Amino acid sequence: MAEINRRTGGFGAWLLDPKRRGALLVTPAIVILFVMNIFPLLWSFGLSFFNYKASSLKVPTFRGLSNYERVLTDEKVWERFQTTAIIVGSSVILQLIIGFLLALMFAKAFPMRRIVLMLVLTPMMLSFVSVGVFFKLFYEPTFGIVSYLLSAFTEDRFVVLGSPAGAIAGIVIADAWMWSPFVMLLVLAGLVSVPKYLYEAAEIDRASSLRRFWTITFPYIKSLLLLAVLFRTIETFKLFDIVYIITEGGPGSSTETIAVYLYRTAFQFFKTSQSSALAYIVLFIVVVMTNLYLYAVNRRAEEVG
Amino acid sequence: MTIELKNLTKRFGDLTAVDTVNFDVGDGEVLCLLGPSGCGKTTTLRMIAGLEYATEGDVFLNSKRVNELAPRDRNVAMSFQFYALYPSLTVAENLAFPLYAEGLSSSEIEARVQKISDTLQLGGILKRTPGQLAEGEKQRVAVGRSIIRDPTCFLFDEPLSRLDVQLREEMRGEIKEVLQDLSRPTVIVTHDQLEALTMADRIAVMRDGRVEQVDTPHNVFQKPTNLFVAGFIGTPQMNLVPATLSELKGAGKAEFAVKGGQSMTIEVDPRIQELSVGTNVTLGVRPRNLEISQEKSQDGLSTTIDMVEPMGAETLIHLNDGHQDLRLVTDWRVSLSEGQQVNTSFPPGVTHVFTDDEKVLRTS
Amino acid sequence: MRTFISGLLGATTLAAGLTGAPILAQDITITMAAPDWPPTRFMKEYFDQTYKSPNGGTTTLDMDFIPWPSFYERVAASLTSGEQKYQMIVTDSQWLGAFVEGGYYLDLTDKINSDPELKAITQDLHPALVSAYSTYPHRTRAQLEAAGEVPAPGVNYYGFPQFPDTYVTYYREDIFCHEGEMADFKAKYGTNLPCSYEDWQDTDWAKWGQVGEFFQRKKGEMLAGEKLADDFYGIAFQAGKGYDFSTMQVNAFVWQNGGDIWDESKAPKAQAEGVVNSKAAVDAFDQYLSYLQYMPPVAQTGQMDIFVIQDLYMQGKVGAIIDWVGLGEPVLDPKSSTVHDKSAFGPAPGTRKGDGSIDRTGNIGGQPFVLTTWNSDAVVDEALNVVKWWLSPETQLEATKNGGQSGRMSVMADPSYNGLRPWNRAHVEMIDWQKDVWHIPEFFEMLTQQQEEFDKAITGQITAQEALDSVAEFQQELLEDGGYID
Amino acid sequence: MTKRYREIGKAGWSYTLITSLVGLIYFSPVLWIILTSFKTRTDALAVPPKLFFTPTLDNFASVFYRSSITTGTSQATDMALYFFNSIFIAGTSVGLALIVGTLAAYAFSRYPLRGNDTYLFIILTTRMMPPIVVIIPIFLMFRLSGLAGSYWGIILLYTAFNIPFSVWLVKSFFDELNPEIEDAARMDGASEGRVFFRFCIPQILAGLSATFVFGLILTWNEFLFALLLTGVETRTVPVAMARTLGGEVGVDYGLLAAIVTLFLLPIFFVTFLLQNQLLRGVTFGTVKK
Repeated sequence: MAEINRRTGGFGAWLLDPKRRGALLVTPAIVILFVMNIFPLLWSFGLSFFNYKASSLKVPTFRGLSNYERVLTDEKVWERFQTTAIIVGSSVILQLIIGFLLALMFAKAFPMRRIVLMLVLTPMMLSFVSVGVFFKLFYEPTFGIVSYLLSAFTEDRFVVLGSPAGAIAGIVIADAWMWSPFVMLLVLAGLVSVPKYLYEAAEIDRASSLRRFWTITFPYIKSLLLLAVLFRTIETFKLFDIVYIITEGGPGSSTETIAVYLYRTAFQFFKTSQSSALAYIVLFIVVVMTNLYLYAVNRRAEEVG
Repeated sequence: MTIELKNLTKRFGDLTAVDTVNFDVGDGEVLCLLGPSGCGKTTTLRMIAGLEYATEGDVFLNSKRVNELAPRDRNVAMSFQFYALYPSLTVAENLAFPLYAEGLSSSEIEARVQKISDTLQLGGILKRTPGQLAEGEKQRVAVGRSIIRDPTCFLFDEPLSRLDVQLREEMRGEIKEVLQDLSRPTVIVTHDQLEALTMADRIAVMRDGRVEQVDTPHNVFQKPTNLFVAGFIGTPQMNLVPATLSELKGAGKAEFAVKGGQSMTIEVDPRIQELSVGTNVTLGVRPRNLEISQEKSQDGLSTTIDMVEPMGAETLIHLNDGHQDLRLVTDWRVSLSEGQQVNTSFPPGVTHVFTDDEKVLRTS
Repeated sequence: MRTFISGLLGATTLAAGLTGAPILAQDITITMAAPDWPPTRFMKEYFDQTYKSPNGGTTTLDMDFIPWPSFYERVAASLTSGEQKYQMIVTDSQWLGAFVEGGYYLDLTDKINSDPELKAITQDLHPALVSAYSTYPHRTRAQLEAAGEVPAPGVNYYGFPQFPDTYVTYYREDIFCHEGEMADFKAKYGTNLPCSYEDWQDTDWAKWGQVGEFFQRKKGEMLAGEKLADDFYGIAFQAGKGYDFSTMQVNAFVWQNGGDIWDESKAPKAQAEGVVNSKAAVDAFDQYLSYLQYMPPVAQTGQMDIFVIQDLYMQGKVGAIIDWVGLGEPVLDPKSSTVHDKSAFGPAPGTRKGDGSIDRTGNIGGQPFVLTTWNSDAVVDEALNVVKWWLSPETQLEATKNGGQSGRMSVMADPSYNGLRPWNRAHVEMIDWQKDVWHIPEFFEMLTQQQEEFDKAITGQITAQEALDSVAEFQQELLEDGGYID
Repeated sequence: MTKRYREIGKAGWSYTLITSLVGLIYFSPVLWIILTSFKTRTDALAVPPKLFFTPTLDNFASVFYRSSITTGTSQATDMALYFFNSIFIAGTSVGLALIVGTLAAYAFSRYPLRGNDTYLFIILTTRMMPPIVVIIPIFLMFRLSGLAGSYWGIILLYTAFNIPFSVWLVKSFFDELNPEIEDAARMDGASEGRVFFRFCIPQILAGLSATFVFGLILTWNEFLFALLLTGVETRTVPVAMARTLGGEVGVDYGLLAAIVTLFLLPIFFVTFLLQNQLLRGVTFGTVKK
């Protein structure tokens, strides 16, 4: 752009004159986003007010808010929201704990640190599908490793996915194993930013490790932990592959999350309008979370400033 | 309580930051580590504190070898160059922080905090956090956090370096007064010689990891043991004139020839006799000791005035004889102007003689 | 009728690839959507090797192989998007309703009536297959046979069999024919351990339970004269939550016990309430559940699908399983199976009737293939030539040699047929007993709800009665809304 | 013997021992997958799990070649093409998103428009969308516009996925640069373009590479849209992977493991190279220098 400006002089200069430059720089991004995202969003939002079924040729009729009303009064939906909340809650908490401990471990500089760090970062690079498939194999009572390792203690084979609680645990462990390193990265960035002389002062003041953590380390990573919570909650809310592959929502419907239910209504029952309505309710919840997320980011900026 | 360093050395790979340092600090004594940046003074301090461990040599606190001990086991109080105040705690909490380790009851802690905040006038800002304090206030809280304790010794790393001149003046007095009634050895690291001269009972001048001289402020000023200490201490800087001994005239008298042909006979330390004629030496004389004589005199050089720098009560005059420069400080009332011919004279007993190994010739 | 949905995310898709080039008089390209596995890969390879178009031009069969787990998504997405990419589609029999009413599958009734060769082929197809794979609205086999002529008047025909599939018994010949085990079994139960094919023809569910109980062996115990390195189980059949992995087996029990599912061929009169959860149906489902206790522990997870029991059998953990013929090949492959030389195949067990005979009614599997509605006449005619080529006896026999099956009664009756694959004899015997589950567009909703309820029963969260009551109630309401029950 | 006091923040080899033990335990599932890629099906499912086995390369071979049913000769599966597609599509889309995102970020940071924050918020919301919501409309849009099955279709879609992060991350880096440097450059007569390319960009190269790695990790395994919107020639590896999940046998663990192992190498290599930047990039630049 700059080169153009120099050569064309007139037109280029007009284009790049400060008042319009901001808008000009933003346009390519906005155009791609609009074409790819916003149009489909509006299309399906409109859809949620009709009773369109993708598989039938009947002309869709306007249904107003009845789709939303139907979804909100559907007791199955609330049951799925509850399951999703349990899975999201336990997974995020587990990710926080593991991520935090890993970050503490990596906070020190030690030989071969980069290699060990790579070992921990690899799970994030796998596809949800492959993690789901292999963890299901690990949990399998006959072939899996878990039951083999536990066979010393349990009289007969330990069936991880046999009970609703076990199934939820299976999903949470797989998801947490994959994404705890992300939380670790966030916390590690916080730990690395703590000035070293503060720790030296604490050593001089003979502070106990707990007091040292509470006074120096924690303030620096507090809002980063919050960022991790919000970010992982939003991503885990959309969790589909791991749940569908490991338990398919079973046993019964005890691990059927909103994403799985959304998939079924949209692509197995072809209730397109109803699934759009449900999807927008999910979107609304996610948008509320995004605001919390932004609020945390701003508070973080002031605090450290 | 005492601090003793025996052949203390610190190497970072093949760089020797501190090279066989030896000195002791008695109870209640204040010793300043003075030297240009990178001379190893802070590293030495950190080795006393235990934040760095010695490559060779030993640190004794209260005649107990502490090399292996972590800072927390040495019970030293240290204030840092950047104050190292805990950003999330208020001033009161910062002051109280070191006392938790001493197992005091909360009421005792409160009392101690109150006492320190009175002595350092922190009353108004006890509730604020470090982010809301001015430099001076931060500095006082940092000092307060050290002296509130009952440590084995006090260590200060450039306590005043971040203050403006006027505030520095004020704080120097305050700290000196506070340190007086604490019967603990204190080591202060600084690169500001004025700070060292005013606050220290003794000063250790350091260069490239070695201690050049440990002595009272007076002696370090008046009797520098080598060329470096002489040049480093005192502003404006001492005149250092390279010369060759041309004739010995008995007792302390001797004639020296300088670059450019002039020569002068001055009275120096009697040990000049030990030198043979023709050896090169460096003559050192403080600008305030150099005098102006009316007519050409035997014990000085004739020069012309290069530049005149009025400094308020005194005036600094830059002189030049075409080959070397001299600095002379006179009373402000003496009227002199550039280009004027001036004859200098080196009064007896003020000129130091440094041999070519930079050592001073002096009958101790 | 056994697409496997591993539930990879997916909705309508748009597989590009149809070149818009104008079709010359003679050269025709037929794009066919097909699941990616041996029976369809054979069809493509054999087509390239042997097919000669009767109209002289060169016909290319462009087969878009789609992995089984995402097959339904890709096909459903392609159809509902109006992409009109495929001329022929290998489809599941239950999708007929959804995609016929969607206006995507071509009604071939007139073509069959007007083409004697096609008519002859249709007459030679096993009536159970015609009923399940071709008719929509669905007509049962009995109704077709009652009509007396083929094609039956007033019935619409859509598909031809690409791969007929039934479930048979895979069993460990070395264990079931071991003297020691046979003697112990006879001593304990007074009946003999089913060793030969004929023994399995005489095996009912009671003996199936006994085999299950008899072969529960812990690691270290003896089995057929050898010390066991791992736990061993006698029996297993499908009890999974995915796709149709419990409905297929439960239907067999229900039909054999005199019960029934909602009968779409008698809509709108047939009811769901009272039929689906009749006493006969509930007892049948209880019987199904009762055998789970003898099966490998994975049954408790409610995810013991057709692939899990195949693996358990191939790794030598289970004595006998009831599984689709289509999954037979890997069992004979030494690289993937430890029992490739110790396996034999028999008919699936059934319910013993008053007269001592065994009722083996079961649910048909496999896939028909259909034509789509947006093809020019030239393409339709050429596609029908391909159908004739596929259903010709030579092709059918060659297919059966390579892991396929034939739907033609004459080919099945060929003396060499049973020898082509070790399970052919059992398959041919089972074909006669086949019925199919619903075909109406609401198929998926009914199946998913039923699978979820069955899964709760399998994992012991609810009883058989509660499960079937909730299925009946759901279907009654759904079918009344859809106008299938008045 | 008193504890040999270590300098704060540093640790020696004994510490490495502990951390590598924890690292290996965390890495063990991946290690198991890599091991499985060298196993036959029986070895993969063997009980007790086999650590020592005769490795076979069949799985890696069958990633690229498959024997025909009738003749047994091996035909090439176009997996090599799919690998190229994955690298090309992910690389181009993340790169494009970075370029476009950086320009927008510069505008948001240096020339804030009225309601700057609302634009940023809207951009971020598009990323927070559950993908299921937009499948059908995007699908129809692609069909109407002929983008279906083309490289450009899927690339533009992935670019749209990556723009929100690129804009957010890069804006935070620009915010942290102190504007005086740019003003100084302007004083010396540098044109806007020179200021941008010669002064701003070089200072945030670390952040840009972090954003690139971050985007790559998120795009590399995308399955849903790749399954639905890529044609036979433009298909990516995650879609081809689905073949191993069911067919005549259940999950072909060996083959899946082989594909996963091969598919892990490019992203592992890039992340290893840009590891330090990733640390900084991931915190949205909220950590002050």
